[in-house]
Amino acid sequence: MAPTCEPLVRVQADDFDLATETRRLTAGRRDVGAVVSFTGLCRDENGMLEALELEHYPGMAEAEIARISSEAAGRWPLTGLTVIHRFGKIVPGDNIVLVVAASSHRRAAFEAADFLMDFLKSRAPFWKKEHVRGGTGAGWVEAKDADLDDMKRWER
Amino acid sequence: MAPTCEPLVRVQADDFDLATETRRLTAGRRDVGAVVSFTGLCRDENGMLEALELEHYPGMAEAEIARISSEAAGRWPLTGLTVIHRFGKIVPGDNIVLVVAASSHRRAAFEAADFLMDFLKSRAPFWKKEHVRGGTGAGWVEAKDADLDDMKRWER
Amino acid sequence: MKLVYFAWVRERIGLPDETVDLPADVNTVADLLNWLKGRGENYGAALERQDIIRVAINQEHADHSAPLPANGEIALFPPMTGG
Amino acid sequence: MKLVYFAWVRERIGLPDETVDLPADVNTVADLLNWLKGRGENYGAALERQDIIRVAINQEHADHSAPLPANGEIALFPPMTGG
Repeated sequence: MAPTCEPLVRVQADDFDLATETRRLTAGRRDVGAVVSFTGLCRDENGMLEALELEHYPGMAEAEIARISSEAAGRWPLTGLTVIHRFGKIVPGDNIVLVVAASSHRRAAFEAADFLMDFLKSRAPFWKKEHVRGGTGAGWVEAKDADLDDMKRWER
Repeated sequence: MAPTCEPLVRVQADDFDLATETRRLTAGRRDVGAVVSFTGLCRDENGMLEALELEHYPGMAEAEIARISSEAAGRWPLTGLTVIHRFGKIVPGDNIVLVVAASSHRRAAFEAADFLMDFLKSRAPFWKKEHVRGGTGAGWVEAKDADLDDMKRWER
Repeated sequence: MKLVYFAWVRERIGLPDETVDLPADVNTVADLLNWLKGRGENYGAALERQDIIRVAINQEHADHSAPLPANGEIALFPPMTGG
Repeated sequence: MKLVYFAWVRERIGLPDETVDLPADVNTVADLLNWLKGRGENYGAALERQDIIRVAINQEHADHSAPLPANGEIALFPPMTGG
């Protein structure tokens, strides 16, 4: 299906602002009934994480997120869709990823945001390295089978 | 199950601020990995809507949203949950309802926010009256069977 | 017993709330709805589609088969359209 | 052919990218992985679990059975952990 909106995709080192990105999809409009946002943050599971280092494949990261976004905008009737993924060093509590999906109807906005996150996890070329407190080492985060299973929910 | 967090519930005439409410659930924390927000806005379906008037049952509105919120906080491992529902006159483009769910894991945050919205639609004592442009009349919005069906998705 | 009405139930009855003395044989929500319908055309119009009327007893949702409490607040209203 | 490496594939090989001349019998992604493994211990360590290595041809995901293009950019990397 042809995309129902023109998604905005950004891959950047800088932080993003949820309020600004939400306003961009709603300001001056009367046709938006539902906005769902997902913010993914850097979480410290055991009190030992100093920072995450996010490596990405420049060029392909933007292209792959744009492909996933266009598919979402073709599957659901959206009035707007924004996806921002950060790279570089990110400390616990800081933002990593933002998805904002707007639609006339709440189910479309929920499903599109959920779909985007599942596909970003398993298809967007980013890799997380954990830097542990006290400089005792760094290790690459392993991919989870659960994330692949989440993506399979959307097969049809 | 005992609630995993203390939900914040507000029923108010005033607008809310998404950024403020999100910050309240994340500031100074290192255990939040995912924040899902749902914003419901007043939508003008056919260019004729001047405003919605939202009537509510004071006391029961707060109590019923608190019951639904506690159930969500018992079903999913949440680190925070905020629900704000406005009443009074609301013009197209303005906010009606906000749900913000925070968790360590993205699926819990998505499902809790989705659940909250389905239950709010069908169980929170609010009624919408449409005021049509040019003052030619006002009519009560009819409840949709689809909303009841959405709620049944959560039976178990 | 205190009765409170909302949305088009309130508009058709013409009152936001009232306090009534219930006859001894009005024991359930369904009894109450039937009894109210006999009180005048406005009640008849408000409760015409009796099956879709929603009820709360002391601010909690209740079925039409629910027994009425000794005292408290009974609310009658249409299906909700919030969210 | 330009090869680019990411995450622990890059670290183990010790290079972010390189340009190579491929033998005539290296036609698919799987052929490329097998040929690279013969180039040294660093390649062997990077590509040891060959089945989990992900591949992109000109910035699009590709299977191990995919034919190599005449020219362009082949990327090798571990399963992704973004989002």
